[in-house]
Amino acid sequence: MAQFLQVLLSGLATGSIYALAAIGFTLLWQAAQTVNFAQGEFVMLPAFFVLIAMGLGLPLPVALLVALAVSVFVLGYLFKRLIVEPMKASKTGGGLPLVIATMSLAIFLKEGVKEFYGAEAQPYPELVSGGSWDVFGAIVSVTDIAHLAISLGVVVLLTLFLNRTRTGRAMQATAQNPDVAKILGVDTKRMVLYTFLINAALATLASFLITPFYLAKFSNGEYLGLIAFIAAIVGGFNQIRGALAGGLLIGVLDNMTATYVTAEYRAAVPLVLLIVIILWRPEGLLGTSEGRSV
Amino acid sequence: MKRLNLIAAAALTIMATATAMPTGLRAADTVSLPCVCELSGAGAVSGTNYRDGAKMAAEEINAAGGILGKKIVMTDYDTQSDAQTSRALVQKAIDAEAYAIIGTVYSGSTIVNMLVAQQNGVPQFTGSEAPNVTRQGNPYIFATSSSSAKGVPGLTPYFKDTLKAKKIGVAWVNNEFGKGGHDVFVNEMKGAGITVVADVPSEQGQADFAADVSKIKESGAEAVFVYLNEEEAARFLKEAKKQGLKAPLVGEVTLTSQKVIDLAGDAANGAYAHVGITVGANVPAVQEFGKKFKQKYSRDTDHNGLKGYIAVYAVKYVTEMNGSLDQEALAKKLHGLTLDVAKYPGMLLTTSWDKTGEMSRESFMTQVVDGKQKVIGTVPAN
Amino acid sequence: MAIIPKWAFILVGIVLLVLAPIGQGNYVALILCSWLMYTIAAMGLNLTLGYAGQISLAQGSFMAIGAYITALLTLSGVHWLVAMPLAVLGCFIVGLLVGFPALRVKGHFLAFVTLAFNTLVVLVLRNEDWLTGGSYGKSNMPRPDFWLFNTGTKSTFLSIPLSSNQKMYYLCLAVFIVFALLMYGLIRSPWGRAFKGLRENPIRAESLGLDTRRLTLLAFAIGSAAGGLAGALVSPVVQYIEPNSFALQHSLRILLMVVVGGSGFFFGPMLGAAVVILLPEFLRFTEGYYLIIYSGLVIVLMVYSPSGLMGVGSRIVAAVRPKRVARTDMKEGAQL
Amino acid sequence: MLEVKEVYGGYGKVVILNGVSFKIPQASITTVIGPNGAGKSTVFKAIFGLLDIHAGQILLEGKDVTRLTPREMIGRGVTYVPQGRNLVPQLSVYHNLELGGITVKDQAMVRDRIEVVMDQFPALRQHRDRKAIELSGGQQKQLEVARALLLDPKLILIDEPSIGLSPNLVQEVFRTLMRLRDQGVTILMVEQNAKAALAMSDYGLVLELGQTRMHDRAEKLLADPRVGRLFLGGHIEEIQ
Repeated sequence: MAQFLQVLLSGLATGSIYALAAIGFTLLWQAAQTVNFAQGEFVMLPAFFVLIAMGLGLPLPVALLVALAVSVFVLGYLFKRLIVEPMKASKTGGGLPLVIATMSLAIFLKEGVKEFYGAEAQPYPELVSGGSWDVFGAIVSVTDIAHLAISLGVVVLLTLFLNRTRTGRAMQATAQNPDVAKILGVDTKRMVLYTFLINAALATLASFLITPFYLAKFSNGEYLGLIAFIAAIVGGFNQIRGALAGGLLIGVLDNMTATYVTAEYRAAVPLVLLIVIILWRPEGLLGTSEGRSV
Repeated sequence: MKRLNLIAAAALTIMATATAMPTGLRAADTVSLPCVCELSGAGAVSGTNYRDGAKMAAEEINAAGGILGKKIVMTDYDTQSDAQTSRALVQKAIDAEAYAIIGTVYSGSTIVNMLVAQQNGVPQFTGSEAPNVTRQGNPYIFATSSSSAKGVPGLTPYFKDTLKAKKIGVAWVNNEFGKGGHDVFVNEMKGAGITVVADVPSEQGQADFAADVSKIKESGAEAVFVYLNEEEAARFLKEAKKQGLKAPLVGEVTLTSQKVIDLAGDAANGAYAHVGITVGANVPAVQEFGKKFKQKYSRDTDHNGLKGYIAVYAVKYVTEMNGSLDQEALAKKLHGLTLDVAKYPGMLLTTSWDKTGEMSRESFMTQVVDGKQKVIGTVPAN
Repeated sequence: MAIIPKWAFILVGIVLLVLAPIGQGNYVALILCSWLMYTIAAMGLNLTLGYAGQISLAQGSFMAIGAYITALLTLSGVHWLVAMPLAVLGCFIVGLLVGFPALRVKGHFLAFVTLAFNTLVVLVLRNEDWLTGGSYGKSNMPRPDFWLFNTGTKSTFLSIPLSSNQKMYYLCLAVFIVFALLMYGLIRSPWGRAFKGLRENPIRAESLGLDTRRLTLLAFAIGSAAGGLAGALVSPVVQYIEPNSFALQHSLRILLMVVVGGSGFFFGPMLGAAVVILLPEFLRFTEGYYLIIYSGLVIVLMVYSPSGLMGVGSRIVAAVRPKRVARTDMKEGAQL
Repeated sequence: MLEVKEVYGGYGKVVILNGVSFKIPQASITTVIGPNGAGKSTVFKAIFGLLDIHAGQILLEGKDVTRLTPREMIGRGVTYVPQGRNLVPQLSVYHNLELGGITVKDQAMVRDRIEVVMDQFPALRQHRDRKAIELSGGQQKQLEVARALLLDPKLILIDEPSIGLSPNLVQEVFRTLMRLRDQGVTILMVEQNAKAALAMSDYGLVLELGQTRMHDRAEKLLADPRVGRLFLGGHIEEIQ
């Protein structure tokens, strides 16, 4: 029982961070039909901005803010402006070539960090630290709880923003029916830009939360990107709560499998889940088949 | 469009032919010791340290007159941590008249490319520690540190007599490096009458060790053997601390390395490891090496730097013993040879090779105390 | 340009390919081998992607299946000439099994399913040691002996010394030429035209009575079989296989070859494979930076010419002959 | 009220409009008819700023509005209801209506207008908080028209309002449009169901190959045998 609880809670804490990356992934897909294969690297990179900022002598909170600003600019604005926008504008660029471009971007970011910062894993400061509690025999750290709370809080805020504000609803309109959004006078370009900025901010937050465990390393994005991708599809590609559920589910399932079923095949579980979902319910667990379909 | 296709095809055939430019011939007054290493990709840290250690040795030797009066030329070949690339590069290095190959560090790569060196009769000094590298009956392969087949048995008396463990857990990384160590370890425990109660493989690059630690904790293991790469070891230590795992954690080589200590912070305190050679060893020559390395490259090295360093010195000493640049003689001479550090200071420690190319020398038991690796005992060469 | 017939280009190409490794070292022969092997795998993927319009991210795993089947058979004494067709057939069948359910659902789902499939294959290869040797892999596969032409040993031919690697190159070249001819025949056949119709206008293809799902499945399975053929060559050329050499990133690499070369162009994969395999050789002097430069170049290429290098070529042709300017943007505009 | 003068335009280099010209008076309904590919919908896009205009001029109440953006056209009192699905499926009826006023800063005004519009379409008030996707086809079209009316426009461009609706609902939509005309709104409409549309229109406009072929009172066009043969498909059946 204690073990079950332990594994469950740890899985939820990790899963909540996967969810952040998965939500960004989903948003980009909805608003710009961009399957971002560099999503994992988008989570890897901001941690290095923090390390660079701290290397310049800035205290941690300032370094975090600087990293957030730089990430939102580079991974949000520049990504859209320099890569996605020109490709979307051309006749054939939106589909496969964009996929290839984001895959190359993943290599570019990864190798760039390795060459200019270093190949070794770097220690990374914890955002939230503190003791731990004993919950019915399971050890739960304050950090775990904080992760879960921060991730859920962000999801709630984001949902509120999208549903309760005019800008949020204009973003939904842009994602669900861009042509109509345009003729209603919605500044669709700006809404798409907002989506890119939000995605970058979510990835940055995920980076801040997960790097203390992962440790800052150039190759961190490989696994994270894949998980974000799977979580988004499993949960439902066109739903924020779908991506949240997908992330949590994979976090928990991964740990449960390793504990009770097989450690050798733990990595297979999300993949099998992905295949089953695609064949059985392609719109995802919580996804809707209306609106944009994949 | 069809025409275009054809032109493109023709053009690239020419390009392919042009790539195939003959590589320059070796000038007769130098010794080529190419370094085929993991300079990029997942193994970049180990590979780069190995290369830089080797480079440092080569520069020292050249400054002192070279090998048999000939200067060492060391060319880098980056395997990108990919086995098939490494094979092609060893071939390339041999095409360019390599005297001996320095590298590779990844066991998965060495297993592949050592065949090429063997076919061409070129001695190879690998940084790999998987036992199956030296078990292939390849007369040209030489280890630069004890493989886990030698290192892990060194731990057995420690578990049996010092820790007096009856039940033991093992956490290992499920790749050729981890599997090698794991297999040797499980075998050793069986021989020593110790039960392995938790056998937990993990993925390379795995981030969440909650399940792994929890399984070991539940199993009631009295000690844990941790055979993981550095980052994973650090993550494991952090999770073990969080879950309050009380059993002593004992590793081979990596667990008490400076990198793991940096990454894991206080979670590393108390961890034990058996290390073949370490900059922290209480041996003046080794400490001197650590200082020189830091001065030259402004960073610390792990044991891979030491391995690359002694590889090049071994080539020098044995070649000069033979008196000629004869590859076959070099390989023959090394088998069963012991280089005494008193006579051959570049070896840093007295080192011997057996008939399979496996090496052996004095090794150390270490523990992390207050964020520093401390040598707590010496394990004699076996 | 029109004066020179196209078979002359092909003939010159083949002569150059035959001459390529002569007088070169073993390393060059190996690189050229891997260029041809990857070209075969990429041409297979090109059928799935460029002609049938489906993204597959599992070409690496089909190479793995082909390579392991060949390795296990040849290590147990079966001749390569027997093992190779079995490897190809095996991949064809697995391709059908994977493609059949995945193609029931539309869109990019084949891409997602194949992505997962690739990693699953790697996991199985690593964990089932009893069959595959686990993470140690399989090594020392024999190179085939064709009686008069034993690829496993050195010999001389017309007083030209041929190393074992060079002979393997000629084996790869022979397989490649036969394969390319078969592919060409396939694309020229009614089937091939149907594939093209499928990509350009699936709805129209359907209305013409083509069973689009069956055709796509067939294209995918044939593409997978080509991956198996490439794998059947990897086994004797590299003489060592292990699961990680066929991980997802290698599938991505093959995909990159197809797209960089220009998907849907017959010789595109050849060019793409050359860029992916040979370009690093040219960029080696940049040391650690070459992957950065390389990935940067691919991004620029994709942004500038989404249809790959072949697309750059046709742009240049279009610039020389302005009357061929395509009616661009029409498709996009019509969606409004 | 609206004047289109010799407009040439298309997408990029592809030319679809080849010098379209016409003028429509205030508070009238004009139906545009023509064969497929004649450029009917394209004219709407040209007016609403969704097309590259190569030459020509568009005047609204005497002022040049050529090449204004959709946002600016909305500001000038023009709304556009394109063909097909024009709703945001996952948003509620209320929020779909509200999007019609996205360009307006004054939120209180938009809220008031939503109430006014919902008075005109009681079904929408009834389903106020349901998702647009959950409405019936007729209700969806009502919602689109209602949204187009939100900002009290002077000119409505409406493309194929009858598609996918039952004959009863078509009549309902047409009645709505007539009511709007009586309130002083100018309506320009493309309609496949040309006969019924012309019957309720004031003017008719025949386009072919991106040019104006005929432009006259609707009843004259209805009576014209050429128009009947060419575009009012029903005639052929009658002949047979």
